[in-house]
Amino acid sequence: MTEAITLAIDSQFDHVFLVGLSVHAVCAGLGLGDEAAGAVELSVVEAVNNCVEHAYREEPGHRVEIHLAAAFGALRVAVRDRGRCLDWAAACARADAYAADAAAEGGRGVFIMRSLMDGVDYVSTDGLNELILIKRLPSAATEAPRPAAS
Amino acid sequence: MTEAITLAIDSQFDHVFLVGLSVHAVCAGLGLGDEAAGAVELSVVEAVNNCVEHAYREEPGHRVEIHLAAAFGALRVAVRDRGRCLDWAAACARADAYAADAAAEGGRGVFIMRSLMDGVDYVSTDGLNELILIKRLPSAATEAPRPAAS
Amino acid sequence: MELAQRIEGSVLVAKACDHRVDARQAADFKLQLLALVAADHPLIALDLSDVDFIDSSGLGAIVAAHKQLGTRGNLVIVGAKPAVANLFRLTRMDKVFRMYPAEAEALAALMH
Amino acid sequence: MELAQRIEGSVLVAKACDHRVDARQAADFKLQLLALVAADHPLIALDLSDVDFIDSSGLGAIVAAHKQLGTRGNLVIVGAKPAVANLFRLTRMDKVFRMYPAEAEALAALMH
Ligand SMILES: Nc1ncnc2c1ncn2[C@@H]1O[C@H](COP(=O)(O)OP(=O)(O)O)[C@@H](O)[C@H]1O
Ligand SMILES: Nc1ncnc2c1ncn2[C@@H]1O[C@H](COP(=O)(O)OP(=O)(O)O)[C@@H](O)[C@H]1O
Repeated sequence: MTEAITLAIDSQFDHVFLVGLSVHAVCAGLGLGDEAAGAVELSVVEAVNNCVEHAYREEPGHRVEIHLAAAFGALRVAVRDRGRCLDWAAACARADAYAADAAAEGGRGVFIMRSLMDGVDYVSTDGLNELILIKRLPSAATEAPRPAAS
Repeated sequence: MTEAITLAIDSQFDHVFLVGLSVHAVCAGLGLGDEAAGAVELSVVEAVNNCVEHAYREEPGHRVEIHLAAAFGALRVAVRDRGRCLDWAAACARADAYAADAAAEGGRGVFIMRSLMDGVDYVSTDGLNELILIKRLPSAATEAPRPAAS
Repeated sequence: MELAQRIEGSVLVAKACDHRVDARQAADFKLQLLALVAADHPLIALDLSDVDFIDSSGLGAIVAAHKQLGTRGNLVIVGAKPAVANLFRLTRMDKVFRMYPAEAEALAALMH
Repeated sequence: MELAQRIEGSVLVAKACDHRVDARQAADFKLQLLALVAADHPLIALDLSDVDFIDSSGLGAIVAAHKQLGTRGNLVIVGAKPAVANLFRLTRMDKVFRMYPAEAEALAALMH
């Protein structure tokens, strides 16, 4: 059984919180507990921020799409833009260096996504860039939202 | 200041709850209290159900879009399909008759939307059908979500 | 749609175990409710205390069971949360179905 | 981003009044925090108890203020909710900033 929804915003930071709120609610509805839903929310917000900031250089008027689909026991989120693409291998390599630098003001987004999600990948084809985030869903036996184990 | 997000699902009842959950969360984030957010959620779910059931006759593979935008102190939700269109005046006239019939198993969707929202309209242009739902947002002074006055 | 069933005296208590009763489950929900009526349970307490959201198709399933039951019996609602109670009130179904905050009150009323 | 300010003894208590500290507010949030540092407030308790969500840009604004403060003073975090505390822990910023559940404990620690 697949359950799927697509979200889309214009490339502006002002709209990103609406994505975060929606993603959190969708995750809760798919059975993720509050902490896991918050982890997906944060990862998606980081990915969408990167589209606005880097792929579109904060230029409004472009579209960022967030495709959420639950299937085979996992949530798959694809964050799509048609802006500048990213050297994913280099970004991953840099991510760990930045994360270790306590004085860095930025550069933590990729590290955060890779830490919180069960899988992260990036593909760019014909001008369409897609960052893919995977989070395992609780099995049916534990499907009810559980209190956050913080 | 406009804040906007678009949601989209395939024309299947299985996906509608994801729209409901997202809409509720977006409404809460825009300052609506829990009861008002629930009213918008229900109205949008009724509208999307109608697209699936009537506009697309429960045929999957078609797109239903939900455009949410907050501006000028109101939330505007446009539910869009490209299926069969609706005689809105006739639907409104029938809505009140159905609502008065306690034994009717269906026919309450339009009545519900018109009761819960501050404005409802329907336009169909070049094959694009758009049901528009308007809900006033609390003014800045009372922007914090208030407990539902049930 | 999981509908957990239990007999309490002369009353069948049926509890909707989903958080949402919407068009996705309405057809199945209606069939299950009609099956209870067909199985000759004239007194039914429908527990909606786990339901956070119900739409007009979910409501329609309950109306269908109530119609099928006719004057042979009674179907009452237990534990409706605010969003659910609001829909019953808005559609005036709170005049058709007696609504009780808790099961004990529903049982007491149904068994006289 | 509204940052409510109050003096408690030698400490400036600054409370973030938004529920979300994200890229929408990060630039303004950073400017306001830097202004506090520039206004010669070496002891700052940043109250995040109203914040439900913070992302790396919001965190970056706090790191910027901390850097500006250098060894001249101290900036501590008060009342971080689980989602906020999780981000500090994940990025090891809980080793850089002392974090207190409530203001009284932060004030006691900052004033020795
Ligand atoms: N969607 C993207 N498009 C282009 N470049 C990107 C994208 N996402 C990230 N990058 C590049 O990868 C770097 C690391 O990203 P990130 O870890 O999120 O940190 P930050 O965005 O704070 O710099 C960015 O500085 C940018 O150069
Ligand atoms: N999006 C739509 N496209 C086409 N017809 C519609 C649409 N929405 C509603 N209708 C028509 O209006 C009627 C009333 O709709 P509604 O009040 O929602 O009740 P119900 O869907 O339960 O019949 C429907 O039965 C249908 O004939």
